[in-house]
Amino acid sequence: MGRFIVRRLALMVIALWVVVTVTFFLAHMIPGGPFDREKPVPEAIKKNLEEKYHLNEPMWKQYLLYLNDIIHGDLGPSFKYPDRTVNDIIKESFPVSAQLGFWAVLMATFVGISLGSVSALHQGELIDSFSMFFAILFISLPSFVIAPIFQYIFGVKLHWLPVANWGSWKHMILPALSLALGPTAVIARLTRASMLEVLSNDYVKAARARGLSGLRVLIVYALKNALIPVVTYLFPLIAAIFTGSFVVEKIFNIPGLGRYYVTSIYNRDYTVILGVTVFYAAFLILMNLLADITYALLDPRIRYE
Amino acid sequence: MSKNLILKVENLKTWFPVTGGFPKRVIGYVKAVDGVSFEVYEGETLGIVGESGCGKTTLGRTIVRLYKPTDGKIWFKGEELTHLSDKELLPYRRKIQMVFQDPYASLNPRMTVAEIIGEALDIHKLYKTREERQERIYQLLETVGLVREHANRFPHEFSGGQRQRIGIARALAVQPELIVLDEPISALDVSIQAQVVNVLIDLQEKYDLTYLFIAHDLSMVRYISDRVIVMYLGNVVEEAPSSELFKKPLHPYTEALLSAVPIPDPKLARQRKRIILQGEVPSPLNPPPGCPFSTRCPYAKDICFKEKPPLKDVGGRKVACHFPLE
Amino acid sequence: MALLEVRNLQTYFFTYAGVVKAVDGVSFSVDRGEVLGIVGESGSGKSVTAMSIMRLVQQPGKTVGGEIIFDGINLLNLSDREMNAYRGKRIAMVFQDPMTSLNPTLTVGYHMMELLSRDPNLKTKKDKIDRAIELLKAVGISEPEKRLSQYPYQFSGGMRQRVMIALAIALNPDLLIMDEPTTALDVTVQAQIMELVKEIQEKYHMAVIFITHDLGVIAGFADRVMVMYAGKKVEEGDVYSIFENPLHPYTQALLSAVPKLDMDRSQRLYAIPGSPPNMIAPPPGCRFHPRCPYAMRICAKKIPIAAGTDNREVYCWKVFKEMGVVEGV
Amino acid sequence: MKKFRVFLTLLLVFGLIFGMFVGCGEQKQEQGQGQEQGQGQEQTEMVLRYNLGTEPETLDPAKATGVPEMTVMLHTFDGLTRLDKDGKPQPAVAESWEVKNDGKLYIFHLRKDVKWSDGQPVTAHDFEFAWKRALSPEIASEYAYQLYYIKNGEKYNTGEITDPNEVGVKAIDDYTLQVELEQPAPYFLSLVAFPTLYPLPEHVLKANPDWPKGIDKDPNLYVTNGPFVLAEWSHHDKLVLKKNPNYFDKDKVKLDKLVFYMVEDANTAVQMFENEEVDMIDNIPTAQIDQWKGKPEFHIDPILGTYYILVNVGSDKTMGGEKNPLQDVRVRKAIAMAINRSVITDKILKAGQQPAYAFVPPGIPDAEPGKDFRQVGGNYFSEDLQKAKELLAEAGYPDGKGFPKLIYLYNTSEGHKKIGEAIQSMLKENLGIEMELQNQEWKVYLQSRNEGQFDLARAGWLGDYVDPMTFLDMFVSTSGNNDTGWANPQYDDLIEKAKYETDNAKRVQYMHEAEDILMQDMPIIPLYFYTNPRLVKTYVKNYAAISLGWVDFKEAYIQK
Amino acid sequence: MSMDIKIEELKDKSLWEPIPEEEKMGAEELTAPQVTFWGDVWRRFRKNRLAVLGLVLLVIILLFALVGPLVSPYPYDKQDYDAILQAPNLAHPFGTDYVGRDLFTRVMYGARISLAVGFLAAMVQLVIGVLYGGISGFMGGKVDEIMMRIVDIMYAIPILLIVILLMVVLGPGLVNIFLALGFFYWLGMARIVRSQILTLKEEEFVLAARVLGASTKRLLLRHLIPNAMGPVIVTVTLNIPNAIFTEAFLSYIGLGVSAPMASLGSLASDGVEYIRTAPWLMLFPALAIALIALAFNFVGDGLRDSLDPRLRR
Repeated sequence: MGRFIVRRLALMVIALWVVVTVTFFLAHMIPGGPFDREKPVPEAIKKNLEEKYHLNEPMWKQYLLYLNDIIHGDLGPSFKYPDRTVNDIIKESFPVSAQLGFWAVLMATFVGISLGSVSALHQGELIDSFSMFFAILFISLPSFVIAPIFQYIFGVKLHWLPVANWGSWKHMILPALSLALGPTAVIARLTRASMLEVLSNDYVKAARARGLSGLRVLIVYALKNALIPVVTYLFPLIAAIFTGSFVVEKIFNIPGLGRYYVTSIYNRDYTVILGVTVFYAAFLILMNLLADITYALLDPRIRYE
Repeated sequence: MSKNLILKVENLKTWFPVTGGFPKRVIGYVKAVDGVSFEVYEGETLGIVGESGCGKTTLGRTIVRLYKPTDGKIWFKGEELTHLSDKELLPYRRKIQMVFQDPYASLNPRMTVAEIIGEALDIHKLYKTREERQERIYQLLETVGLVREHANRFPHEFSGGQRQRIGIARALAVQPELIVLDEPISALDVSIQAQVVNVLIDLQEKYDLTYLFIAHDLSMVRYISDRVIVMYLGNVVEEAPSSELFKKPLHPYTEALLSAVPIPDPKLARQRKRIILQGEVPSPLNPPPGCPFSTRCPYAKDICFKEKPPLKDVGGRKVACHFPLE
Repeated sequence: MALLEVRNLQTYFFTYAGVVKAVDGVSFSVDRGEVLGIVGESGSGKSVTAMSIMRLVQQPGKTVGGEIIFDGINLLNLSDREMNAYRGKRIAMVFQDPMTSLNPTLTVGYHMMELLSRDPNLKTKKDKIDRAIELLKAVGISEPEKRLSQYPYQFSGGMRQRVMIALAIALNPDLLIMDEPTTALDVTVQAQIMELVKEIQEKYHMAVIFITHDLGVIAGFADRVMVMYAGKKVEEGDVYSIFENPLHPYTQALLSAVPKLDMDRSQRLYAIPGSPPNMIAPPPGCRFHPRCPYAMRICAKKIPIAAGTDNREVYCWKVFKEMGVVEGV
Repeated sequence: MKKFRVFLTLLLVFGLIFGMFVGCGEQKQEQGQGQEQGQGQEQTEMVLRYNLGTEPETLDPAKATGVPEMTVMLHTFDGLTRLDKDGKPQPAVAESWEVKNDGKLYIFHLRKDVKWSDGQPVTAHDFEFAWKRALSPEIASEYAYQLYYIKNGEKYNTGEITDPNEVGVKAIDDYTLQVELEQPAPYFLSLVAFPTLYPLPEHVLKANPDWPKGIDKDPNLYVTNGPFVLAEWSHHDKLVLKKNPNYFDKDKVKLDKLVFYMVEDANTAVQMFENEEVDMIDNIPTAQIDQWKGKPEFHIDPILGTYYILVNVGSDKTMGGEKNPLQDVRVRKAIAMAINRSVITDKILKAGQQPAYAFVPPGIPDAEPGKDFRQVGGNYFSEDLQKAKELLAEAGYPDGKGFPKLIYLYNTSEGHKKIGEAIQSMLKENLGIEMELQNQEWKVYLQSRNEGQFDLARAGWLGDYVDPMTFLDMFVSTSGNNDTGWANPQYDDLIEKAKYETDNAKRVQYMHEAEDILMQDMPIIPLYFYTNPRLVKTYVKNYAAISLGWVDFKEAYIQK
Repeated sequence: MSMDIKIEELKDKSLWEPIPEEEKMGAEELTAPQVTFWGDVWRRFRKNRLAVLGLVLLVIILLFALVGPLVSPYPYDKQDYDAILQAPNLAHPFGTDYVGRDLFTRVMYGARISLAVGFLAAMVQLVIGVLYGGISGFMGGKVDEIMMRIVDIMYAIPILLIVILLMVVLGPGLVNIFLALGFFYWLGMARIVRSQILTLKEEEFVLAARVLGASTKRLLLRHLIPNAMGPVIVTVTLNIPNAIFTEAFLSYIGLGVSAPMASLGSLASDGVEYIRTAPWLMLFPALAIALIALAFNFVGDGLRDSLDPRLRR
């Protein structure tokens, strides 16, 4: 296991390097630069700016400078927000996205597993079709459609919840709900499939043949084993959701990390593009690693090495 | 029985590397076949028995060169096969064929019976016209007791026994001389096993085929084979003509194996004294240093744990034991 | 009174392709301390019979008719909760594949403790552990203390089957159903397990239903044998007479399809022609008749009625005819 | 069992980690609730909530460039002058000034009661310091060119001279600032109202050269001299200003708090407005204007801006590679006349925009007091389909026959797309001209425009200051903004003359003549003049909407 | 039971005559009725309510998308300034948009574009993924190891971010969407195909072909790939709505197809701001997306169930 983790961490370093390199050159390939505006900045000023941010250096040198910074944990200053560093931006916005994501994942897990289990236990019956219909319906509407509808219904029409912004728990409900819908459906389907597989196993039959109560068989034998793939799906999901969603954060005006995905690209804010991507990639790899470790913890048959 | 040598296997080893660690490297070998030698003569049936994990299937697959041997030699009619490339092997693929264990897995579910059998003809270009090809397929089907109407059906429409006969027809299509039968009946119901066995015996007589019959079912092996090889943990522990082996096993493992075979006779079964082996088969990754069977042998002495006994001649038979049974 | 009496059991599977009458009107009984062997090939309905007794037939299967009287009570009338009190405690079952019969994510100890907590005599945790160790010892598992904290994957197939047997006998059931418990095992391991089962059966004087497709396995073990074909019972009798004097052509065929010790290749095995029937549309009359060398016209028209003497029951028109019940034929 | 416990432990650990996040959130939550309570108690606290629309990039006056930054700093700073709601400069920190030397020398007399929010007095040195800082190459201010009017400003900024003392700004004493210009600049008094020319607290910046870094964590670091001071800045969320007790003019300031939200999604903003979560928003989606028209909350405020089509006359070939018919002025005029502007303004945009038949928008005073530049200049052409067809035929393309397919470039946005689609359909229908729409992401679009990679391109221009020059000097041949490839020496000459003319009447006349030429040659086709539709709660009073795009809440108040 | 048989009935002598061999049901009678592999899948599929619903939906949607714009009286880009923002009515069943275009035609046209995006992105991933996974699984050993490490590393790349980047670099447009999506979306497919091939490689029918001397090409094309198609098809089916969604997201952030071309995603995101004044502008395109996603998901789930090897035999 230890060796396995070391190997994965080594792979992670390579992967991060690839991510940095690809993103770096892609970002610099986009036409336009961070200081292009409709009212063009005079050449001299542009020169000052480029000198300040080393943009006048040859590309390979910028790349090496950046690699050097990133090795020292410095993601650089933002071009767009000159008084903030990328480290600051991530430090401030990630906890917001993560907090929102936490509730979304919690919601998705709870509802998803319930729907999936009910569906699997009643395979082929009406309630199965019904649950799956709704589960799939959840992933069938883009969030940029669902979110404004939620705002309209629960905010403008019913006045139950604030339309947008960040602050109290009330502000969290709608965005968390919008975020949770997709994963709910995925978890529901995953649970159903894995539950069906587990239920067809002999050990479930054997447990019932030993006269264990239905609930006990369901929880200790069926659900617990069926959840192994679900738990391992949760980690990449956490990576995706905790780092924020552009659409939901934009629509609900949430000061999270997700907003920077698109805006930093539009702003040609190279350091933010890279910083956000690298952070996301590192988080994703870490979560994948955690997923594998959890897998091994939950399923004694899996031993790495 | 003619005494023409058709296949000779010498000190054959097939090891599978096990990788691990960081960085990844080979940390050991599963010694599935670990130094096996034997000879097969034209027209005979050589049975290979042993329990799961003894390496008999690997041995069969190595002989048809599905696996590349780690060491040792395989001669087919005087030609050494282990060093041949896939291309060079092609002519020998016609001569040595194989029938597989699982009738459900050994036929491509997406192909019709005609396509399955025809494939063999296609690969070796054994026909001139389409009609000839079609005729060959019908003929082969009838040879194994099926009818030509079956040609355009898919495998899953057939029962296990019928499928196994399709598998045999496929092997026969290239007119082989030697067929490796890898547990061809163990997945079949009792009532069906006899169908397949009868077909096999008929074909052998008709086409003068040589069989390598791999099985764990001793009674069937005894019935069908001329000679039998007993394998344990990648090694041959005993080799003898079928009748003699079953009458009087020389190796303690053979003895235990025979005594474990169920007898469909209540009286005999209740009278019989069984030798119940203790313990488990050791891992082929870490075989015992001495005799492979030493860990479970009821008669094991000191030397058995230290020294691996060679397969030696004992009155026209061969046994690998320091203290063969009298 | 018999411990278990199954009357006219009918368990059907309602599949998308049609109704599969997996068990179609089977009756038999088992006495206390008796070993009943049920023999049949795949698809004969023997496993479904066992699952029907346990009331564990799964969707789309359903027991649609008959009675299962266990110790005077019709199990089919019990609620799920009441049935649970029988399972494991009064009727235990061992499954075919030991590799999949234990929950891979639970230790062997957990399996045992969970079951033993239903035993009112075991009050403390220590009692239970002691009993679990005792049971593992009884089934021939060495170092039981250490084994308790291990996971199923750390056990070989034979060892797992021993664990399954330990679980089955843990609550001293009256009836033990073994569904092909040795099929997935090697011969030497099979011998070990059969030895163990015999020992345990004698020691606890349990009734055992032993299901197998291999007549050889039960020859030395069963008291009585029931042969099934295509969802129906074709023959039943005590073990000696079945093996010495099989009456039903199918039983005869089964026995002669296996090479005898003194046979060589000059004598051909008897091969039953054809394949087992399609269970959605089984042949009318006697289900074996398309493959039967003695088939008569009546065999294709009427389902055979029971023929035979005291301890013998055969469902075959040929036997019926030979008994001379109907005059003039 | 053991593993199950491990699983539970794992869950617990995760729970704890998340608990930490939640903990962080709860702190914020309390603050949020505090505010909500504040809103409830109108008597004690007067709060106004306005949607800024986006996160300010920086609150460093030297570096800020956009309207959102402008809006915030307008409330935290006072410059020498402050623009009134008509965009005219009024005394602020400077109580009076003298203009000498043909408009090349300004002497500002500063008020003596102006204090920084930390209590220190605001002096002329603070201005001198701030301006030189903005010009220094190390700061790399994008708007440094606002200071190029000052003597040696440009040279210092570009590194031609290195001694800041040569720059023509000097504090004569604590309360007198002398500014020397390169050339006369008639709108210099407006310019000093802009952020780049705000004073900065020298004593604070000397101690903290990285200023304003860190003001988001400690708002007190943001030492300013305006009506409000920074109270909270939560990025991409909200920015709160509170009344500055040290402000010299504090009696006029009624609001206790000013909350700026950064809701980018226009639709969300409207829904928030309806749900009483914000008091004032700009940028109402055109889709929702109908719904608000006629309601008291709906305001159409003026804004100095023109929406027009850039015509690529510089290239001989179209984007399709054929001979460029747009080089023919008749074709340009035909296109200009064939577009039905009222369809665009009334049916698509609906926010009271005026069809444009000239380039400089209304709202800029002409030489004669009380007259508008646009009014005096009048329209240059009218929509005339018949004439358009004739012109096109004259140019050799009767009914659009033989006319190559044009590429119409726009930056990706709903509004531009709609207009593009409408023009596409109108040109096809009216003139038989085929046009392909091509959208590009903003900065790609800027680059394409700059490189002449278009046939027609949408463009818009918002004035930087209230003078026709902010529009007209774009199209001199040397301008970086002139992407049309059009060059007219006469035009260049007129603009040059207007820039140095000190007599306002003459100056305006030059500019009228320049616009005549621009519209004669038509390298650009004006479409409409912008407006600024806003939703404002009726209880919001006395705010000043400035036609340069921002709102001044200095004297605003709430009356329910 | 047979107990009600009367002895009298049995007295008919003809009943007791042996059945001649030729009259017996053929001993080699096939036990299963003749069905092809896909026929069998179809039978199973048909039993799944949602799957059939999905299939019917899909056929209807395809019909509308392909034929609809051709027979509609309004071209998809025809503007009518006298019919701006009309609510659904007889002339315009889905209403009209902000420049008076018929929304019904536009939705049908948009569905065509969206489906094209879905199908083509799926095709790209099908080709790359199947090839990559197939080669990796078939070659095994070092090649497999390296190829899979590459996939592992690519998995760590935040795909959506890179797709956005790529779209900005390439510029908007249908073809670029295919490229950007196809470039990354094959990873999952490659893994699936590889694991399929790895299992299949050890299947006896493949071994049998190898023993016969089948060439690599024959092994791959006749044995391995056809048998790996089940999960591949399921994955493709489920990925089509994913691609459609990604395109919708790209449209939302302004990187989708160019005007006046419209995808369902761009129609819906254009409609979002009309949620209050002309809700049909968002509703109908969104509904169409939902229906397509539902249909594909149902069909995919149904296929997965009916292709499941555990349910076969």
